[in-house]
Amino acid sequence: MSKRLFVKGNEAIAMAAIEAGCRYYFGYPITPQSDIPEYLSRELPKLNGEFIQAESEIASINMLLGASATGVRAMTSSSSPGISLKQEGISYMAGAELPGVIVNISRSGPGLGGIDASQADYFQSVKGGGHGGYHIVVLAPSSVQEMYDLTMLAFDLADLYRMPAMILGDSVVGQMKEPLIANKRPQTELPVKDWVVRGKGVGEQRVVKSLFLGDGELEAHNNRLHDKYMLLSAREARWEEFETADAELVVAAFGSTARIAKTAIMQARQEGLKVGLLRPITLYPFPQRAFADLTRRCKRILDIELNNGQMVEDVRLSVARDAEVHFYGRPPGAGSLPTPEELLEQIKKHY
Amino acid sequence: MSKRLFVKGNEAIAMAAIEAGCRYYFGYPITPQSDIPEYLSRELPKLNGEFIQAESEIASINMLLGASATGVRAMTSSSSPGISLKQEGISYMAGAELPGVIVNISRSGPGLGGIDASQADYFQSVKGGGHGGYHIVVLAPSSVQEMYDLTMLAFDLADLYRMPAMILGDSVVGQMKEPLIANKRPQTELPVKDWVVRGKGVGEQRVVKSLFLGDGELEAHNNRLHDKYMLLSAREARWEEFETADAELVVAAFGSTARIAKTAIMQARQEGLKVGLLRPITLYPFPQRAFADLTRRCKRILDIELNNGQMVEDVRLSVARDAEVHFYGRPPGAGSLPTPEELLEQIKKHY
Amino acid sequence: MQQVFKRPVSLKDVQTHFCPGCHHGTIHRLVAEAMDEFGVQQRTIGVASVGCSVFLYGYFDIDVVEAPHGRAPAVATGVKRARPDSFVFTYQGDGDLAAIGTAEIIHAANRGEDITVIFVNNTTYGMTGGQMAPTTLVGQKTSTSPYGRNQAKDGAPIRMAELLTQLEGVAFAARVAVNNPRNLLDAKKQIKRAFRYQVEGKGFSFIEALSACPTNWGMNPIAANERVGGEMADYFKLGVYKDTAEF
Amino acid sequence: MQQVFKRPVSLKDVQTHFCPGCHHGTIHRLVAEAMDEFGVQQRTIGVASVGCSVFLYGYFDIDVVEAPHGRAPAVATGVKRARPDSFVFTYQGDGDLAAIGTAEIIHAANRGEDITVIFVNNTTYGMTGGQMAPTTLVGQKTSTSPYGRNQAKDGAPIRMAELLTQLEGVAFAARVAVNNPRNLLDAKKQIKRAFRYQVEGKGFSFIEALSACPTNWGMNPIAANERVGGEMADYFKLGVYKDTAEF
Amino acid sequence: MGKIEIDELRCKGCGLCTIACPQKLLSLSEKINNLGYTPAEISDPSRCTGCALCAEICPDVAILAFKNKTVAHK
Amino acid sequence: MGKIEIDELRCKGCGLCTIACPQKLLSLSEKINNLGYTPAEISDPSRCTGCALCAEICPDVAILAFKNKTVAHK
Amino acid sequence: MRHDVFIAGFGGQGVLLAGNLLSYAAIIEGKNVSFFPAYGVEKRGGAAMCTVVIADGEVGSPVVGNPSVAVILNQISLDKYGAKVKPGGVCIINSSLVEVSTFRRDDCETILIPMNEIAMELGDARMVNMVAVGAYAAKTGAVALTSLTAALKEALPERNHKYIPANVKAIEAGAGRVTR
Amino acid sequence: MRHDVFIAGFGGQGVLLAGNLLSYAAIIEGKNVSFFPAYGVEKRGGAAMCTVVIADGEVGSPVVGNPSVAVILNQISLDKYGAKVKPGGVCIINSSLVEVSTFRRDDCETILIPMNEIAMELGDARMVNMVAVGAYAAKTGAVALTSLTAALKEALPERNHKYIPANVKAIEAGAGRVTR
Ligand SMILES: Cc1ncc(C[n+]2csc(CCOP(=O)(O)OP(=O)(O)O)c2C)c(N)n1
Ligand SMILES: Cc1ncc(C[n+]2csc(CCOP(=O)(O)OP(=O)(O)O)c2C)c(N)n1
Ligand code: SF4
Ligand code: SF4
Ligand code: SF4
Ligand code: SF4
Repeated sequence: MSKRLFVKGNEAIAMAAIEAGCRYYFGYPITPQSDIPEYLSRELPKLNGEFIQAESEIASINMLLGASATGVRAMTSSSSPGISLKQEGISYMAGAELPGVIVNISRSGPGLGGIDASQADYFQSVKGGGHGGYHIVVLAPSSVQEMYDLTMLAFDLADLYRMPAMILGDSVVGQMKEPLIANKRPQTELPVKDWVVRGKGVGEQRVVKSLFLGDGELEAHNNRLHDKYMLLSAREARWEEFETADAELVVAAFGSTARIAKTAIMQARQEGLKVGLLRPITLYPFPQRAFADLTRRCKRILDIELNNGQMVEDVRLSVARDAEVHFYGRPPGAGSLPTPEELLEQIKKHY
Repeated sequence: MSKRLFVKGNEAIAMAAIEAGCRYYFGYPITPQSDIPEYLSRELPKLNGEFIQAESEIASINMLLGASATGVRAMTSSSSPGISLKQEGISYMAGAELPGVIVNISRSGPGLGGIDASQADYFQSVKGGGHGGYHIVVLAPSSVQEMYDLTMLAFDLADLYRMPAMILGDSVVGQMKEPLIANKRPQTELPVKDWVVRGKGVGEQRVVKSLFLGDGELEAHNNRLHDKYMLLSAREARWEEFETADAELVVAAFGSTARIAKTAIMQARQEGLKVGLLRPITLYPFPQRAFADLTRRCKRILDIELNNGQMVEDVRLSVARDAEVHFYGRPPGAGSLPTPEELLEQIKKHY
Repeated sequence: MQQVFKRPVSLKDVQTHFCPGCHHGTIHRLVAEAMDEFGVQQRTIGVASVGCSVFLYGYFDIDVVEAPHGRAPAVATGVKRARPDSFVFTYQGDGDLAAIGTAEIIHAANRGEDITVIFVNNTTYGMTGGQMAPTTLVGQKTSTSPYGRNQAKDGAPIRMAELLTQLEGVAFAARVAVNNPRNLLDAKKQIKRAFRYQVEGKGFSFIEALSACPTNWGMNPIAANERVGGEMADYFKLGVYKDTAEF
Repeated sequence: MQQVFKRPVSLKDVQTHFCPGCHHGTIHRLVAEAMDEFGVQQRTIGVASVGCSVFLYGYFDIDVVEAPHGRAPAVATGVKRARPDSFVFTYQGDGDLAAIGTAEIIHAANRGEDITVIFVNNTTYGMTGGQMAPTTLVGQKTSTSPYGRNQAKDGAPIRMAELLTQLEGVAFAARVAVNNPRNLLDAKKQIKRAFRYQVEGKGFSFIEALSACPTNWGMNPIAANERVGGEMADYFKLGVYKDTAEF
Repeated sequence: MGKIEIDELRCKGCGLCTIACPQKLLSLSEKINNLGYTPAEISDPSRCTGCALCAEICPDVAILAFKNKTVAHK
Repeated sequence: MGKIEIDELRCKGCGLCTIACPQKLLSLSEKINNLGYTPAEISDPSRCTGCALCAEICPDVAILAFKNKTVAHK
Repeated sequence: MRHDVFIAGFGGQGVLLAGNLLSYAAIIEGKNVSFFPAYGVEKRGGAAMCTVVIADGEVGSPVVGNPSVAVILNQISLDKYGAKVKPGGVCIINSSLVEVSTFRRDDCETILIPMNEIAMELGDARMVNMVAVGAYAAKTGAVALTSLTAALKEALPERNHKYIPANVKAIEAGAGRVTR
Repeated sequence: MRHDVFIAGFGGQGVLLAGNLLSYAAIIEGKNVSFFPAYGVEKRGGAAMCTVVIADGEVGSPVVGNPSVAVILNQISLDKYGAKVKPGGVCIINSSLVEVSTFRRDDCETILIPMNEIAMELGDARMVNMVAVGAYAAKTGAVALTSLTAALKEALPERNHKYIPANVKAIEAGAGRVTR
């Protein structure tokens, strides 16, 4: 076993970005993710990379767009209000089929809200907070190790599918420290980036754009994007199942909530309740099949989120017709993180 | 019958805003909605109102926030990319419970895309494109008359529920001209705005904000917002039913698409097919009950949108468990508006 | 004995959350004094920005609207246009005004909105933990410029008072400091003058106040206070940059 | 006979979508000539903005990235930092650069990004149908200033060349026009000088080109052309505002 | 001494060349091209000096200019 | 001639008053207040002129100042 | 009854005014109408086009795939819209500017009217649109000619009301060229 | 086994270092651990707090509602967290600074240790956190004292390694105050 480091979730993301070959970072400070730019402002210069603290989140996402158009691996990070500001840029990147990793260590809202852990940006992330009906890859780590591993995966998926990829975390997974094995970047076969701008030289002109004005052109483009999303969905959905084999009630939860729920499930098992966990790791593509398959047998789902009900819609859209989907949500804010004890109670209530 | 004017959809919105008592407009030019600011730049000065062409969409939404905090009726308008830029501000307004009308005459995307009619901003509008899990009222007019009437309704709902309200249209309903009866502003009983900033005088300090840092404060605030959304949902869902009484297949469509579908349905009826239309007028709150009720009898829904499938999720979440929901979408772009003939074909396919 | 110094009426009698030696407190008080002086408290609408001064409403006994980060000038524009009879000011940090809010301050100033802007320049992002600001001095180490601000990559610190002075809409602009009694008394004077512009409807007035952030500079309050009068004031020269009205 | 005027190699041999008498065409050509002169076409990455010049890629035979409205300087920053060996320029209208993109141009300029910015000032939003721009002259009627720009409400037209000159990161700034042969030949010279700054790695260079928009000014091309040299150049003075390098 | 070639399909009839020509040789014709524009024409080609100012000012690069034995003007 | 009152609960012990006082009468005490700060104290109250500069510079309005029969300093 | 029509030509030929006039006439008759212009990028390059739908009851779709009638004022428009007319429909074509020899629609009625010449004869080439509308109304009966002439007051700005009589003549001239 | 603990005090009392040290010790023992600090606004006003969960298998929730143990270094922390300890749990309290007379938890074991005095005696008041960790480890057996001392090298920055022997003493002194 390689050495286990002891690392903060946010720093794990920064470390993984470097391991994944990312040398360009553009960001604007915001709690609770500032550890990421702080780490990279120290490390990137040593690696001949570029760290820019931009004038805003909007500038950051557009610097990312520019850097990504040249073919390099690049990243930005922010938290909820800042991510809202990036929505136009994300839509442009999706439209121009640009890879690029966006980290949202989300906080509680709406508006200025607070800085506590929240999952209320689920819809924004997976349904497209920006205009025009696109999708981006959305990964939801629930441990420091996953903060690291999924960041590397985000870079790979972004390059493989030529689309932005988001890490959606919160202050629980961002601020906590856990043992980390700093895995090497996976050996992924990546497509050649034959679309990047580089100065045409004696070759063909290349244009990175999302404007399509010819008759039928934009529709065809959108249909191609849609096909890509379907492919992504078929190939890349990831999830974790825990004690589902004999479960009579399965908890659906992602990220930090899934961690809290896990303890509650262990407690329930100790009390003899057959409870399991289905944790989506990719929020987009959503693991629909996993829910469909599971609910062919287990008909009771308890969806738990740090919001007033968002992922639960995707769960409902995925389960077997005769499955019951219950919801328990804690909208976020100071002092509002649910405890395992509290979730155990909910489990018992719906068991 | 009062005089029928002949008016462009966008202008109907501007006229209705004035009739509704709106005297403050803040916007930034963008096709295909510029008729709105152009109209208001002519008319508001005559009424002692203020028209500001702001430096950006972000400035516009924040001017709206400021004006609205003082209690006046105020509006902004834009189109898809500009609406993406407003997401942070919308989230702040929702968080601070500020009324205010936002018009999105949406265009095709993602990114720069094109300027043709699109319904791909459905998710952004109804699920909250901004951060933090809020909702806003979303109204989808499908005629010039509705552009007018629903704009007045938007101002009323915004004031009644202290939340932003959006008119979601596109270039079909925005650019077309139709007869319009310039109805008077409805006599709605509106709550006193006892929360507005006005200079405290000798009274209590008032603060308009979305920051809540005390233990449990933000959660309580979110729960209150949620209750409000539930109330809104119970009271304000609006829809149109057309020929649904005996229908064996019901088309679900909103806005411009519903108009196109209506002709297709009339054609289908002529051919003896029992087809109806259920047109959500409020996209948020979504007319869930209407779909639930209808599908107790009619088990076949064909959802049609100018995108690759968005409202269809809300339809699926609303219908009876044993209803079949089919989808036909044309992602938007130049030359990609579906024709009634084309939709008739789809109706026959799924009938 | 007569009381020669008292808490201004417009300033609530509460403990602030500011760190020891933070000049935000002093600047708050001077603003409250100016409010008292002109008797505008009752018709004031303050616009709070996002930064260490976000709790404006907790300290000033006035109506307050909270703006998203950087957008206070736009919010203030909406407020003032809708309520021209009110006294409207924004209070913004250097991240807020000189970075994310650049477009909003420039255009509110250019339109000559009849508002007063209090700009607190402490060469760093206080609230978020001391990252580099557009005003961070060359060579200054911050949590995102660990090797010191590098002019070749990060640019030179931006001088907002001078920049805004270029815009015709700006009626009054001054840079002040509160690090010693002399500067402080001058700051008091300029803040009052800035208020007077709005009170008499003479247009957009702007105060840039140099401010210490001992916490994020990693200095004790006295050393931080000295830095304000030292390298900060050397680069950000104090003075009145524009003063268009005769009173 | 020798050909004394020909189409620059970097400019594609196609019909443009510009209206008759629109100076965008002329400015495009001058930029292409500068590209030819320095032999940078093959390593150029152009950044197109949103406005009448959005089809940059249709006219220049170079690699192009399209930026969201106003964000070209940020996109160019990303491009140039990732590919420091490329020649990067943005081409932006006055709505794009002086309104929505204010923060991006100011900060790219302040950082001294090693790029060239071509700023086309035609006192209006061309592509969207002639709305008021930050550069619209006082009294000028546009589709959103139907009674003429009102300085008291809308502010004075903003002079970007002068404003940017204030920033240390700006190495070169000039305002030019192409409305008559003399101005045009000077414009050609200044554009080349701006390019030279980047070619020799001497920092951020900025060209503001006054431009006619006959369509949205409601003028015929000749009258529009005259307006450029008349009231426009009266307010927006031509000249070199900053020139820091010796070549 | 000089000569110009006007591309009638590219010309949009803006008339800017007509005011640029120091010899006042250019004017807009009456005939309409395929895009509905009236292209410029030269009245007395023999008087053209090849100064190329018309070409320089043309926003549509619709004019090419030639001159006898002189160095190209740049 | 003068007098100051230091609010020990408000004082954060920043020490700015200690450098503002022309008479150098102020210093930080050893004792810790309820927030963990060491508040300022005046050593020789009789020498206080009531110039109020300590009060002016205090970021926390923790000092009130009084003076004999003079007009309030503003 | 439901009538739908494409009107297409150059910018400057008054296509949008023609559509507006037709719409006002329908309103005068108490009918419903929807007028949908092509805009923005579509109209770049100087093309102008609009769709008008007139109905006694609901107009339904403002968007029409295959109109029953197309009024074609220039060549490009014929090339673009000629093929879209519904089988059994009608093409009213400005033969002054349009070469119809290559247009093959045996399933449509083709009405050729030298609109420019007619307008010129009446004294103003800009009245091509009026000739066209007159022909359309007379051919289809979508609106009465009297409604059209009454509608001129609404469709034209005040300052152009002096041209109403001339326009009425042009409408009538157009109408005179078709038999229903 | 699963151990969870709250450690709370003033900023400056080394609460986060204590949590880190415990975590490193757990890692040295091959266990899993999760360390979750309060941050941002929560830590305003100089409060510091962290949660540490140590487990042989999966740690599960890093968030704990009712910890089995709370290590309380100052008064405010007792007021805030004392009531949260699980029935049957343990409160290890710094009696140098905390007044326990009003603290009523008959269902918990309360261990009072005058940590400031002990640390002072050992020569440095800043070692309060070490005394506390020592007591916690000895009381719960969550980690071995030897692991703690081994972990000091990881938890302390290089420049402070010279204080390791003193810290070890403090840990041992804390441990000496409890019986398991
Ligand atoms: C859109 C957005 N981006 C970032 C933040 C995070 N943030 C909060 S305050 C702040 C800046 C604080 O610095 P400054 O404006 O200089 O004020 P100070 O705290 O120094 O007084 C930032 C970046 C935010 N709240 N919203
Ligand atoms: C976010 C956003 N807002 C608005 C628009 C609409 N828009 C397109 S071009 C343009 C401005 C055009 O004016 P200018 O930059 O001056 O360039 P010109 O067309 O005059 O050359 C605007 C506002 C947009 N595309 N995106
Ligand atoms: S962090 Fe800096 S600016 Fe903020 S309160 Fe503390 S000293 Fe003041
Ligand atoms: S609208 Fe104006 S700027 Fe745009 S192409 Fe036409 S003349 Fe040029
Ligand atoms: S300048 Fe060019 S486009 Fe204009 S009239 Fe002359 S040749 Fe034609
Ligand atoms: S200036 Fe105020 S806060 Fe600072 S030490 Fe003196 S009395 Fe205390």
